[in-house]
Amino acid sequence: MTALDVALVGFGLLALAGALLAVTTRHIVHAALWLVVALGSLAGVYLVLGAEIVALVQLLVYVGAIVVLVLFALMVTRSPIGPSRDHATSPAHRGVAAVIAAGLVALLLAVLLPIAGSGAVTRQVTSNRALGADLFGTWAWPFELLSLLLLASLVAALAIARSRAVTGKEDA
Amino acid sequence: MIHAWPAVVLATCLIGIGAYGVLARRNAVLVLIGVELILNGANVLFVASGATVSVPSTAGSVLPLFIITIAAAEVVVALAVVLLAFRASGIDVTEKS
Amino acid sequence: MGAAMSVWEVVLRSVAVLAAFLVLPLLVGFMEHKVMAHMQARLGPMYAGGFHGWAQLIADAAKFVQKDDLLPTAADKGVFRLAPSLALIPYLVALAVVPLSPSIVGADAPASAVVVLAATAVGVLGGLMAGWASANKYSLLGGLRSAAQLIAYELPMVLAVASVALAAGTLSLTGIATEWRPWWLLWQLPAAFVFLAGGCAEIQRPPFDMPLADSEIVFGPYTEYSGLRFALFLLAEYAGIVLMSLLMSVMFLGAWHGPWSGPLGWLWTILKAVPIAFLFLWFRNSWPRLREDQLQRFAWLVLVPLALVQLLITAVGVVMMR
Amino acid sequence: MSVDLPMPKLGPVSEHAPKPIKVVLNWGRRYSLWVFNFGLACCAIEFIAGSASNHDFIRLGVIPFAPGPRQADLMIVSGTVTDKMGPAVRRLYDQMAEPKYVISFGSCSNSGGPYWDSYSVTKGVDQIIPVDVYVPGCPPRPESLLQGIIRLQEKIAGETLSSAGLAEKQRRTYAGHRRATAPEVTRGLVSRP
Repeated sequence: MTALDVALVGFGLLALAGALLAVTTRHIVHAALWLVVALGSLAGVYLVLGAEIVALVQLLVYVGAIVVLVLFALMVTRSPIGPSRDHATSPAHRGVAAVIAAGLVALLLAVLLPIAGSGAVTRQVTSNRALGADLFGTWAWPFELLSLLLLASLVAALAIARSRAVTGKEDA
Repeated sequence: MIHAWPAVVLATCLIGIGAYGVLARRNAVLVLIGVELILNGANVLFVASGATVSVPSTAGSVLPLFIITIAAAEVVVALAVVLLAFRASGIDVTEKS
Repeated sequence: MGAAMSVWEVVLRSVAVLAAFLVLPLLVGFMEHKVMAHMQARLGPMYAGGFHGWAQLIADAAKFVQKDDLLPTAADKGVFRLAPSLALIPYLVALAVVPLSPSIVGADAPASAVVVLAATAVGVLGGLMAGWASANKYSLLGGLRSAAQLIAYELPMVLAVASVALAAGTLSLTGIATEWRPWWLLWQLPAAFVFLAGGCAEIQRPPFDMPLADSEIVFGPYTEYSGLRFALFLLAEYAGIVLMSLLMSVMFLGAWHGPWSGPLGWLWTILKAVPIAFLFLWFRNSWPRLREDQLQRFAWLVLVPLALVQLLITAVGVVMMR
Repeated sequence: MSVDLPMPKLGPVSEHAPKPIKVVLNWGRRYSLWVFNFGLACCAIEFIAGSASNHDFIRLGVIPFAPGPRQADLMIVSGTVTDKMGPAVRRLYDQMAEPKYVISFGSCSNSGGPYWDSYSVTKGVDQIIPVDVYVPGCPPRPESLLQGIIRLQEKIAGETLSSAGLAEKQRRTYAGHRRATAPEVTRGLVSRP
């Protein structure tokens, strides 16, 4: 174990704990707040792995915008303080879900672990300059497509939120 | 120096937890949280492979940036749908109304 | 930086940043008292501490620590307790990477402009958590308003910062300030305007104080807070003014560029930040609050297009000069 | 609906502070009185005059920025308290965090004033909440308010605070010698004459 490994495992355990609580807690808003813990620790993981820009964008876009949107949606819809059993699934349902998830983890581990290898390797730090050059050089077309996607989703969100037809008689 | 396997285990577990969240939740927004965790698992895998390959490459950082952008677009549309659905009936994805 | 720093240097830097973080907001708060008073033909605090009431905010602090720390029965206790620190700490992190001169900086991160944006984006969560956890409908309304406002104003802010970063060819605040030339004042003027407006909305100062709106929804997310936790929110607000003024100074006003910038660079940075802080206080005293629809309209129809046009102008300028 | 209110207590610092620190704490309370104006009638106008340019009680550290009772230290009841308003006064007083002070501003809130024999007016706000300083006048001039504030500040400077003392103060100074909640001071309908 190297110092980087220790940092990685520390942030990783924190992220896993946050993620686990995010999918199991009965407090609806707490789920989103645990997601913040998970995403924040993942930013730490990225930092340890030498991807500084990814870590910062994770904080800026994921925690600053996506989670805020999720929290906004939770607050606008019904989300009481305290545990809520309205939307709870049955234990059998959860058991099946856990089995499927565990199977998925086992499958992925079986495939990925041999590829990862067990030896220590030199960490490649991505420099911001190289990243910028590649992003607007090699990846320019996907980048442009992505901006098109963002525009489309913006328009789509507006169109969906504006439409009153689905709500029927009641005017919201 | 760094080992690759802890990051791979982390990514796999994140994907597993996210899958559990998608399957076991009924509140639409909570399902979305599971999806976010799966996407993050993929991101960790990308960044980890970018950091541990022998040939320097920026793809390990570029692709996560793309995924984060796609996640933002996805969340915007999904939440618009959720709010509309909430206005119409309720927030339960399994509810028939 | 990094490995070259000794433990003592790290401790010293942290203490210096913490001291600045605790002192500068108090100075801005006191400035607000006096500026507001003189704009309204009053005197403002005069007795606390003797000379012109200089110790007014220290007296406030001494009072806040002894107030009863009320916890609403229906509140989500853990989240309610945690929210003030979550609102405050990101500003501390952001202040640590703002340079006062090429050598005076708490921690010189290579992408410090993004660090600052990310930190302020995380700080939003404090207000949201406070609004939801208070179990008070006014708090919840305030939390919703702040979420809507901050998402809307985040985008133009990022674009404005992208513009100067593009002009300087670096994401580091130190690098941006080093590359700065006086004619940027004109070249980057729209970005400076967008950043000023966006920053004002980010820290929820009037005229963008819809989330607090003390004449409509009591005090938004902070309605239920008393004592020390309320004081932490207040400190976060004034730390926000300090941070935004310093950022304006570093990114748009050329920070330490000026006569004798070698030894006195840090003084120039601060001197350029003071008028900006004054501007924030002036806004509060002279403008009414924007309504929610005006607020969104201003962000999406004025600031975002303006920031995009500025980005275009910057790109053309950079390409032509290369 | 009756609410069981907990006994008042102080913040963590002032409870266990040694004596020299307490002097500083008293000084802080003295000059940081965030005020909450319970304006009920014409006296409120004089209160506002007291905050404006000529008199400016902010000089004394009485800061009218408190948006609600939660953040306030000083409640100034200015105007006629009616029996119908009484529960609201009491409730807002209960919402304030300890240590808190009350100035009764004007004859009406001191004793009912010119409405001393009215069927609907509370004969003094001290029947509902403990009052620290009474300012006489109908209405008092803003200068009287400044004098009242200075008196209160002198009182605060000489105070020794403790949670037990606060509870004692509640018991002693409050008319009826007990703590009442808002519903308890609500009076039923007055029968038709």
